[in-house]
Amino acid sequence: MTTQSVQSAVGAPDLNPMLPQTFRVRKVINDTYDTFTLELTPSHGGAEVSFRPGQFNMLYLYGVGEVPISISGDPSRGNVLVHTTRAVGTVTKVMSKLKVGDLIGVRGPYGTAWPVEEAVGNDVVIIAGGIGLAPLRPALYHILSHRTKYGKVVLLYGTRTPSDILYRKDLEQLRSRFDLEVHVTVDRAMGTWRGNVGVVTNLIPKAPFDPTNTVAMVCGPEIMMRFTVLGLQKRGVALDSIYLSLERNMKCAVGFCGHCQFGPLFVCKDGPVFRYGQVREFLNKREI
Amino acid sequence: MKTDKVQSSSEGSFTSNGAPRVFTVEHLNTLIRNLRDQGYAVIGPVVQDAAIVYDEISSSEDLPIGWIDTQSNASYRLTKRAAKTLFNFTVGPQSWKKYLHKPSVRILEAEKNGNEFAVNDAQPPAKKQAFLGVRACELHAIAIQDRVLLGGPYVDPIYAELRTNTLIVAVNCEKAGGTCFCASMGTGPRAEHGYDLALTEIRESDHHYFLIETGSALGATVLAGLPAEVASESDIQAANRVIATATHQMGRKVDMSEMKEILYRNTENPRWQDIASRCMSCANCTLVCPTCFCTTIEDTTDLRGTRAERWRKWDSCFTMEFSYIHGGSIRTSPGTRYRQWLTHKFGSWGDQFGSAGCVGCGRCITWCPVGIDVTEELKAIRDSELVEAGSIKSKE
Amino acid sequence: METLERYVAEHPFFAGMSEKHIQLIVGCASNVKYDAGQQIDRAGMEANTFFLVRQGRVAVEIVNPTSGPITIQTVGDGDVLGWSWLFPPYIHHFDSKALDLTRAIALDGKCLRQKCDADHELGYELFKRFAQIMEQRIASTRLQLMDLYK
Amino acid sequence: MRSVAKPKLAVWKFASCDGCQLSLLDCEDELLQIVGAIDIANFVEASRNVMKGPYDVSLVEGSITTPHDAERIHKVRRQSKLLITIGACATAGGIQALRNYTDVKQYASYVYSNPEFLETLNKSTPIADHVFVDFELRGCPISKAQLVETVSAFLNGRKPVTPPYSVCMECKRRGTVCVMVAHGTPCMGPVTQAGCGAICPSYHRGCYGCFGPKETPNTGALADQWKAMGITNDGIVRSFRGFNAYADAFRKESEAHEE
Repeated sequence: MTTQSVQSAVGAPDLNPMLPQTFRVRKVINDTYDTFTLELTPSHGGAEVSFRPGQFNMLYLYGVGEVPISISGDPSRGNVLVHTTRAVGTVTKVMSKLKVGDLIGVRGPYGTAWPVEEAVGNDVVIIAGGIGLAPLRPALYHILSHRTKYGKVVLLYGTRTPSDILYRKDLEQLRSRFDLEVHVTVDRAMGTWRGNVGVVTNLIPKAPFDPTNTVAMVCGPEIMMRFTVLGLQKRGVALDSIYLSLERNMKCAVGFCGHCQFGPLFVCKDGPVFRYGQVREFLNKREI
Repeated sequence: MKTDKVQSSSEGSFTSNGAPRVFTVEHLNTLIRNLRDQGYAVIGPVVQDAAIVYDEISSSEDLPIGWIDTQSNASYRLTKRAAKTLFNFTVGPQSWKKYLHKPSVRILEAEKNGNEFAVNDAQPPAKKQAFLGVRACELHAIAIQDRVLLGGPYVDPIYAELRTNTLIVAVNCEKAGGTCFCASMGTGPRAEHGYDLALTEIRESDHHYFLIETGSALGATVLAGLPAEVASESDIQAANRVIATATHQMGRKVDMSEMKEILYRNTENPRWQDIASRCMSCANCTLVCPTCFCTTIEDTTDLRGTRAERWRKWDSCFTMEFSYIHGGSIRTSPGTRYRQWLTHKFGSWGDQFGSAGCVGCGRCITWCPVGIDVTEELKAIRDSELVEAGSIKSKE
Repeated sequence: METLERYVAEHPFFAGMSEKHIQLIVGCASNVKYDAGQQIDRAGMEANTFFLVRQGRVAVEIVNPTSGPITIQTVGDGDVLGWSWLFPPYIHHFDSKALDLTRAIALDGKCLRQKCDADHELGYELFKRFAQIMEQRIASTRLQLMDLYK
Repeated sequence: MRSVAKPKLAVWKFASCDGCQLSLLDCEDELLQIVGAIDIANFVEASRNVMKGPYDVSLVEGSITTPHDAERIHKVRRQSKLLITIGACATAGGIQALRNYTDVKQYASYVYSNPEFLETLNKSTPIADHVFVDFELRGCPISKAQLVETVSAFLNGRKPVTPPYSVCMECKRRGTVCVMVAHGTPCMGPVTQAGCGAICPSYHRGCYGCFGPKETPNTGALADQWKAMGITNDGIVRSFRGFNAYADAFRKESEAHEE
C-alpha cells in the first residue's frame, strides 16, 4: 500500500522546467535568530499554487543562485506558498534579507510526498529534528484537518537549544489540543527552560502510539534519522512504515543535473521522501 | 516533439527500410553538399591538434583522409597513410554531446529594474545540424542521453530542440580502437538503430565505395536525392566483412553479468582505495564520456547588478562541489568519487534508465591522463569476490 | 507496603524481574515526593539513593559558576535517576532538581548493594538493567555532543 | 540606482611583479563599470589620489619577504573589512618562494654588491601565513575574468564562481585536445586549479600550474605518469617549482623527487 506515496510528482512538464516564475514576498516571519519564513504569492496573480506535503520548490534569488527549500505551509491554503529557511549559505543569507514586496523566483513543486493517505486509519508519529520540522508541517496540517481519519497523532521534536525551536507559538497552541501529543526536547538548555533536555530519540520509548499500527514520518539531520529509525525499530514499528526525507546537492530538481544521486535514487524525483526500505541499503554506508 | 524519431527507427536494419544501396566515394561529397543546401550544418570528423575531433565541414576533403589512430591507456596518436581512407579510425576525444548536450549554455537571463526583475529563457532557435560519421557506440550514447533528458516526466527543452533538429549519418567501424569494448556492451560495432542513414566504407581490390542503409523516412528522403544503386549481395557481404574485422580486433571487454549486484555488494572493496592512489579526480573520464550528463549551474551578474544570467555547464562527479550540501561535501575522498562514477555507469544507471550508462567507446581509458582502465577495474572487483569465494586459488 | 511492591513491580525498569527479587528490592524501597523546583541531589554529596520516577520530571544539571545551571538531561515518567550509588566513592556527579511535582520510589543504595553482594543473581539482574540505561545515556550524550542541528 | 555610499576599494602591493594589478588595469571594458560601482580609494598603480581607510575591500598582491612587509600587512588587515589576496605571490609565495629551497644570502650576494644593506626574510610566504584572508584569487597572473567575477560577486552579495577543480575541466569544455594523451607533453593540468581558461593546452603546451594546486590534488599519480613518459626527477622538480612552488601540495611533490 505504502508504495503509492512515493510516486514521483509531475508538476507541469510542458513548461520549461529550468525557468522560474516570479513570486512576491507577502510576509516575512523571523522564526529564530537564523531561521525565517517567507510567504509568497504569484507576482502576476494566476493559478492557485498546489503541492503535496513534503514537496519542495527551487527558490531563485536574482543574480545570486537557487536553492531547494521544502514547502512548509498548509496544503489547503492554495493562494500562498510558505517556505521556512535557515540562513546558512550564500543564497539563504541573501534570502533572509528579503522584504515584503520583493520578488523571488520559484520552480516547483517537486518531489515525493509524505504518506498522508496511506497513513489513514493508523497512528501517526512525526519526528522532526531542527529545521526538519519545516517539511513535516504540511503533513501535520493535513492530518489535523482530517483528524478523524487517523488514530493517535504524536509530534516529537528536537532542536539544539530552546531558542532554536521553530513555530513556537503554533507548537504551544497544538500542545493544548486533546487529539495531539506534542513533545519537544532540546540538546542543551540554560536558564528558564523547563521542558525536556536530551536527544529527540529519547522521546520515542514513551510516546503514546501503537507501534504495530503506526506510520512514522521523520525529517532531520541524517544521523538523527538513523538513530530515530533504531529507536522506532526498538519500539516495534515496521521498517516499511517509516518514511524519511533526505537532502542532497541539487541544481535542477528535475533529474537532469545528476548531483542529488543517492545510490540508484535521485533525491529530487524519487524523493525527497523515501520509504525506509528504499534507502536502507545505502543509508549506513559512507560517502554514498 | 519529434524526439520519438530515435525510437521509431530503432528497428532500422538492412531490410526494414528498403534495400541497402551503394554509392562511390565522390558521392559522399554530394551528400554533404545536399545536406548543406537543405540548411544543415554538416558536422564530421576533422584533424585538429593531432587528434580527430568533430567540427563543421564543407566537403569530404575536410575529413581525415588517410589518417588512422592508435589508442591505448592514456595514449592517442595519429598517423597518416597513403591510402585515401575516409573513416579508418575510431572515436576521438570529443563526442557528439558537444552538439546536443552542450558544454555551456545560458539557461536563463534576468533583468533587474529597481526591486523588480523579470526572467526569460532567451534560447536562440536551434539550427539544423547533420552529424556525419556517428559510430554505433555513439548512437547508443545519444539514445541513452535521450532517455535521461527526454524520457522522464520532465523534458530538457534545450536538448530537445537540438535533438529534434539533428540528422544522423552513421558510419560502421572498420576497425576496433585500442581501448574499444563495445562488442561486450552490446553497443557495436554495427550501427543497428538510431540513425537516419548509415554508411560502411568498403575498400576491396581497388574498389572504394560506401554501402548505405536507411534508418528513417528522413534518411530515405535525403538518400533519394543521390545517385545510389541498389547494393548487390556481394556488396552486403563485403560490408559485413568490414564490421566483422572490427569485432574481431576488439581487445577489451566487460563482463556485465550481475555487474550491478557486484558493484552494490562491493562499496567497501579495498580496490577503490587502490584506484584512488592512481586517480587524480581530474574529471577527464566524465567529460569525454558520451553519456555522462551531469551539469552544474553558474550564476553571473554584471557589476551594476542590473543583469543576471544562469549558465549550465558540464560538471563531473569527481569535483568536491558536486556533492556539497550545507556542512560539507558528501564524497570527500577521491576513492568514493571514483566508486560513484563507476557504480553509476555500470550499476545504478540500469535502475535509473533501464540500461548500462556505458557504451564501450573506450574514451575514458584513452583520455585518462594516467590510463586507468574501467574494464580492468571492473574485472578486479569482480575477481575479488571469486578470491573470497575461493574460486581463484593463489598461484603458489 | 503492598502499593510500594506494586509500584516497583510495575515500573518499566524492573520489567521481567522475578517476584523473589522484587521482594528483596522492595525491602530497600520507600515512596518519595518532590515539589516543583525542589532540589533532589547535589553534586559532591554522598550518593546512596536512586529513584524510579513514577510521575513528574527531573532535571539533571551541572553548574557553571558564570552562567548558572546547565540542564544536561531531563528524566520523567518511567525513567531511572542516578547511578552514582553503584560505584565507589558513591558521590553524586550532578545536581538533580524536580521540574514538576515528582513522585518516585527511592531505593536505598547501601541496602541494595548489600543484597546484591549476598545474591549475585539479583546483582546480575540489576546491573543488566543499569547497563542498558547507561548504553542509552551514552548514545544520547554522544548525539548531543555532535551538535547535530548546527 | 545603487545606494548612497559606494564601497571603497584599496589595492596593496607586496613582493610581486605588479602583473596582477595590471590585470585590474587591463579590465578596460569593465573598468568604467567598476569605477561606477565602487570608489577606488587607494590604488597607487592607477592614481595618486589616496583616500583614507578603512576600506570595504582590499586587494592584496605580492608575498611577504621582508620584516617591514610582515609588519605592514597587519596594518592593511586592520583597515580592511574584506581582504582578498590576488595572485600566486599573495596566495602561495610566488616565484620568489624558490628562495625557500635555498640560501637567500647566497642569492643576494650574486645580485647586489653590498648585500649587507639588504633586510630580507629567509622565506617568501603567502599573506594567509600572516593575517586572516577572506578570499584568495589564484593565478600568475590572476584572470581578468575571475577578478571581475569576484568584485561583481561581492558587490551583488553572492559567492564568486572560482571553482577549485582541475584545468582539465576547462580544456574539455572548450574542446581542447589533451596534450598529455595526444602529444605526450607533460601537463600540470590534472592537479592544477582551473580559472585561466586552459590557455596553455590550447596552444599545445602543457599547463604550468599557474593557478596552484586544485582541490584534493593527487600530484603523486601525475608524477608517476610523467616518469612513465620518460621525465626525469629533475624535470618533475622543476615543473612543481614554478609560480606556486611553495603551495603545499606542489612543495611536497617537488621535495619527494629531489635527488
